[in-house]
Amino acid sequence: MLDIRGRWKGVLLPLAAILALSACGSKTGENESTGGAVADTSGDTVKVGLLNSLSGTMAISEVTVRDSIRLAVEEINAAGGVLGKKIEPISEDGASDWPTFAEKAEKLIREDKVAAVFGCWTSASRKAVKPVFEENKALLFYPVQYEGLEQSPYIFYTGATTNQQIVPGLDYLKSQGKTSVYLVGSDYVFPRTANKIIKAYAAANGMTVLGEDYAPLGSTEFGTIVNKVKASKASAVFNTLNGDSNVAFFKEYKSAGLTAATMPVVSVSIAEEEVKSIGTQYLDGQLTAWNYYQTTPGAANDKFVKAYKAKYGQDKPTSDPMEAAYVSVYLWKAMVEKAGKFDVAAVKSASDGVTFEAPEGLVTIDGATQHIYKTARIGKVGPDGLITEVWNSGQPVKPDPYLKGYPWATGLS
Amino acid sequence: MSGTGLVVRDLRVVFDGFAAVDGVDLEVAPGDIRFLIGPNGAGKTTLVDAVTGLVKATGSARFGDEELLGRPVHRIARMGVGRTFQTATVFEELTVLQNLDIAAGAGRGALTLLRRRRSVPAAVSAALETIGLAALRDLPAGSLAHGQKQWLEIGMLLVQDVKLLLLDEPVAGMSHDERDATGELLRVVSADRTVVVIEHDMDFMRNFANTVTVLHAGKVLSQGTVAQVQADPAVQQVYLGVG
Amino acid sequence: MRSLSWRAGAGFAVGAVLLFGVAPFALSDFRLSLLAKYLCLAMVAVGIGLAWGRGGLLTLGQGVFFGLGGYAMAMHMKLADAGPGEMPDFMQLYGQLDALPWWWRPFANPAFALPATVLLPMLVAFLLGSLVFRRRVRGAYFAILSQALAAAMAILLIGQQGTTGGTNGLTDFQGFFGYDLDDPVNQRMVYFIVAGVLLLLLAIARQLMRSRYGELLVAVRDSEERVRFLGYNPANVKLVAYVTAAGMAGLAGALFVPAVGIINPALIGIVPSIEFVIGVAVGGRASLLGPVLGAVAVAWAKTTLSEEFPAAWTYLQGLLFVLVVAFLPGGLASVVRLLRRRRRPPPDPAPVSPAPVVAQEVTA
Amino acid sequence: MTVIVSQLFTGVSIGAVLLLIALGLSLTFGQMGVINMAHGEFIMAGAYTVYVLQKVITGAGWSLLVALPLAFAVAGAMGVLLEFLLIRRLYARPLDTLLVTWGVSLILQQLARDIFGAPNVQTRAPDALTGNIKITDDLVLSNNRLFILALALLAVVALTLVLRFSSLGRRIRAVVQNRDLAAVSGIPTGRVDRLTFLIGSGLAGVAGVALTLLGPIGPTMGTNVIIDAFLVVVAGGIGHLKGSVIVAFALGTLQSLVEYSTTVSVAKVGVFVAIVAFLQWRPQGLFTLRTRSLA
Repeated sequence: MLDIRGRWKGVLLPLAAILALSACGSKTGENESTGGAVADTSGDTVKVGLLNSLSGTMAISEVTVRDSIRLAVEEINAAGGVLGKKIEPISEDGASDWPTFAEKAEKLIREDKVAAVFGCWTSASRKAVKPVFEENKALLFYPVQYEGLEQSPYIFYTGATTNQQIVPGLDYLKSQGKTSVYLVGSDYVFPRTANKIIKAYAAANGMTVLGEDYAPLGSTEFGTIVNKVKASKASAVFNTLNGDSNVAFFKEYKSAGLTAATMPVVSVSIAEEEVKSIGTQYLDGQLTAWNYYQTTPGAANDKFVKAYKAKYGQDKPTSDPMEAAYVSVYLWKAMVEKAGKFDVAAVKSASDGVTFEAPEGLVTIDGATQHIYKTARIGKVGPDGLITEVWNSGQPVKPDPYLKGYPWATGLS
Repeated sequence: MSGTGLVVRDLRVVFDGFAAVDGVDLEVAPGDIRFLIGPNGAGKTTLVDAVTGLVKATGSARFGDEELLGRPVHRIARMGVGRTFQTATVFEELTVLQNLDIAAGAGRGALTLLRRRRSVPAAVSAALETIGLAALRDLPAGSLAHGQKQWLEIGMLLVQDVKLLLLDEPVAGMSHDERDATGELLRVVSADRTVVVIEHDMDFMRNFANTVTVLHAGKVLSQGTVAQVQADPAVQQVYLGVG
Repeated sequence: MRSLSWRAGAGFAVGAVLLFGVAPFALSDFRLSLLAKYLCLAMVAVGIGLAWGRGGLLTLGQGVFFGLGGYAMAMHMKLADAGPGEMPDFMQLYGQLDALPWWWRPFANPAFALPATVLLPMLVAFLLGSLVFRRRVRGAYFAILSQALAAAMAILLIGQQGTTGGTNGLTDFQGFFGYDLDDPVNQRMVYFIVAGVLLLLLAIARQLMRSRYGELLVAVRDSEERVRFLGYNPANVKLVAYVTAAGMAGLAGALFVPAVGIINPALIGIVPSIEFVIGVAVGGRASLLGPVLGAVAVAWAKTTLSEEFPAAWTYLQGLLFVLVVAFLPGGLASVVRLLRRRRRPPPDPAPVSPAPVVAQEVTA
Repeated sequence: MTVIVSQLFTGVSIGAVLLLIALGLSLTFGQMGVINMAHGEFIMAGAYTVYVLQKVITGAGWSLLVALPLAFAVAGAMGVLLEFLLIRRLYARPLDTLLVTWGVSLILQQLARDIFGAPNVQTRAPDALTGNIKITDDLVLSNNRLFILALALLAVVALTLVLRFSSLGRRIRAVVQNRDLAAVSGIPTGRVDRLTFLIGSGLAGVAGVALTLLGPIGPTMGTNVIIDAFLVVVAGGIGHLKGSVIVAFALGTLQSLVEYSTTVSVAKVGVFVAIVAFLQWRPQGLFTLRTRSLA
């Protein structure tokens, strides 16, 4: 028995040490204000973090976002930097893994002491890093359309919230005389929340929701779902599928004899890059809802598309999330310059009303929600693989992440 | 002579329509050393497989008062039925001592199992002496010579305290001296146990068999003492060849 | 024997000094919390080392047990954050529920939740293990089934957005049993708990490996049928190792939550489950410390390499699987053993005497 | 009624896809006991073959026809290479083969990413295969699924004929049943192993071609299907093609029917539960090869 006791000694002593130490930590709610990490802006450069998945399943999308952030950083540096300091981007790989996102966010803030972080794509990765940014009082710029119902004081949302994408998509369907929809989505938070909103909208606007189906992320077997869609005889489909599933869904859709003419599909996750990988053979004439297309007219966009293609290749399309990421860097620059310093609190309080002439048109920060005013645009996929606008909201739509301005949406959140 | 006898009645084993053992009746008296011989495919090993629960069979195989058929392998083993295999099967990465200790321990409780072995159980040291591997007890069994592995297997049956030993070609690949030693060992252990041996080696059989059963095509061809069996014309024809 | 246990005691002491005395002072808060995460992965590795290295059970579904432990802990922490009678924040947002689901309720009580982090995975492992081992589903069949289990579990969790957080998982925790997790002092405390539990699990694994049961487990791994013919039921032997490994993975998952601050289905599926295994293979599956060091080394390499060359990491990970498993099945532990042997050759193994001792013994 | 018929058709066609991806495995895993986790990447290689070929042959119909044998050759060659470099050293360690081939699959996926880019690529399907046959207004049978069903059945028939009647088939069966005896009888077991791998992996390539008609063509397409394929072979049993055939169609139908009335997630989990339950009843799969060996 002696040896057992000897062995336990090595374990028990440290455990005792833990108990002794644990007496020192603060309880929840005891001392509210720990200082948070302070960005190091003392040098002649200012560091910013780029947090995107460069490996794993999400790399496909997130690398393009990282590329457009880099483009913006280079342009700003070439024009003299921010407050006279050159931006030094530090890129980290989130590896399509949410805990890794949290870990890398912590590293960027604590070790690299960056002034702001740009990135994240999925809602799950944003949810994973949100506490890190709040705890350290650091800034994240999130460039992707998302499901709303969030308003972190340390995140700026430069992609669309639901009333800038989903609701306009529905408005468009309604204006086209579509009275019934079928909802198809991937099984995660964005489609489920979007569909909740769609159902509330439909109930208030005389539309019928004929069915609602979710496929696991990455699922590529859509025989049954398309059968159900077809049998429902809905006048349109609202599609919130993500990634690979879209390819399988549209292939199945076409072979079941369904077309854009008979039963159009409005997609909110298919941008120029995805069109390329699904194939125009299957997408011709289908609809998308975004705030930006490569074909959006305007000098700012011409410049952006030209610069992007010059840097990354003529065959590379630009898309909505890429544009929103590109814009986020410029918005941060404008906020810092308005505040006159990099300090997070100062930047935040300077944010309201900051504008930027973006490729998608004029955008303005709404300081109350930390989202931005964006113009909603419905597009149609053409045979050349480009998406052309068929409708827009006319003027930038005020962000409303909790849909408080929509009477039908009460009770949703 | 003590121990319990094996009584097999109308045993049948069918593989995909082929009757490997086709209605065998067999009685092995307590303390007997019974040799099972027969050409390849006669059903010898399948018979042993059936008795030890490895393959499904119909009929009956009783050891003492207990029916063996239909029970799981480890239950049959706990009833005192042990066997070896054509190719010596020992735990190669464990030492000789560990091999024997495991064989001795099927009845141990959870607490004993979860503790380390403090001393060598008496049965294990006795068996180590009997099979002559005491000096090699801390070597991995995998490093033993072929014959030594066979003895280790027999040693494992001894510490397991089985009453019925079923040995499948125990002297295959052994030198002449080793065979004799193995045979002597069988005599010693049969004193209070029943032993059944499958063997092809006729000299070995003549030297050490008490009784012999000849199987052919899944059926019993002949039974009796070595002399009786050797004199049986049917055996001479199908198996021993004429002469 | 005595000298061996002295060495083990010394080994544990050195480990304890490194983990408790050196690491907290040598590493920044951020690196220390990374180490805490690696040590959680190492706990899973200890269990895999036992089940796979010693028991031959290639379990490709440890993520399931890791996840069960993690979710049990996370559910408790979520409820503690929300306060008595309240629903967790994400449920209010996405759940459309009027009340807490019944299966959430017991987790409000730490006296239920804490044991559940270990016992729940063990129970699931026991049920599954009794089914498959008793029917002699083994080897590749078992590996593939355990992998499918991981896939099924992930899908199940993702599908229940309102009650499990879906792909988001559970995150954004404020406190850990009343202690503010934002406070670096408390984060350090979590690290100490993780390190202490790892040492405890190592002690348990060591006892199991060196006990008679450990020998029996190796015997089952090498020849299950032979063990059966000795009167044991190998299903029970394997079940103990499998359930123990599951408990260890559950505990690891439970500590992962306060250490890293998140648990989600992506930690449960096929890929993370098989990644647990590679660390064990690299370190040496059948050794005690090999899996721990291997798991920490692989996790560290992943963090470091994927920062610089994300593509290179995937190649390296693939190559590790191929080279280590195909050409160095004993892992790094076997290299260490080899070096040690070369440096200090053991006394010549007794010449294997072909002389039949038996003959003299018996005929005498 | 229409619903049931169209769901049954969907089920059968899911079964055909499962069968096609599992058929090669049924040979290499079922007959040789080798667990090749890189099988999914051989499927991927077959799909990329179509993509590359369409750069050369522009007619979608012709390119698909040429792709079938070419994908068989490409994936088959990869299989032979894998067998020669790694697997033949590991026949005694099936579990290690699983891990090694998993590593190979990671490397192949990353290679595909570096060669073809991380995003999915697009291929064109011939117009004849994007249409459908209309039975009634509500009941249509899509041509691509009919094509895959025909392809799967053709592959089963061809494989059965090869195994039953060719000298290669006899050798394969001999090696499966008793490797040592086959070796001493003068059968070059090494070469037979390699040929078996050629056929098994080649069938994965053919499956890859078929999958271009249904789903995405990208670096991770193989991982999406590999587990399902293994479950089919495990439940089908070792050493028999017919087990895999029956199980594939049964699982496909089960999945489509459960999916219709519940959700895809429930159906996936349901399939898993069904397989565990099934293995309780038949631990060695639907059909078993009775042998006397230990282990």
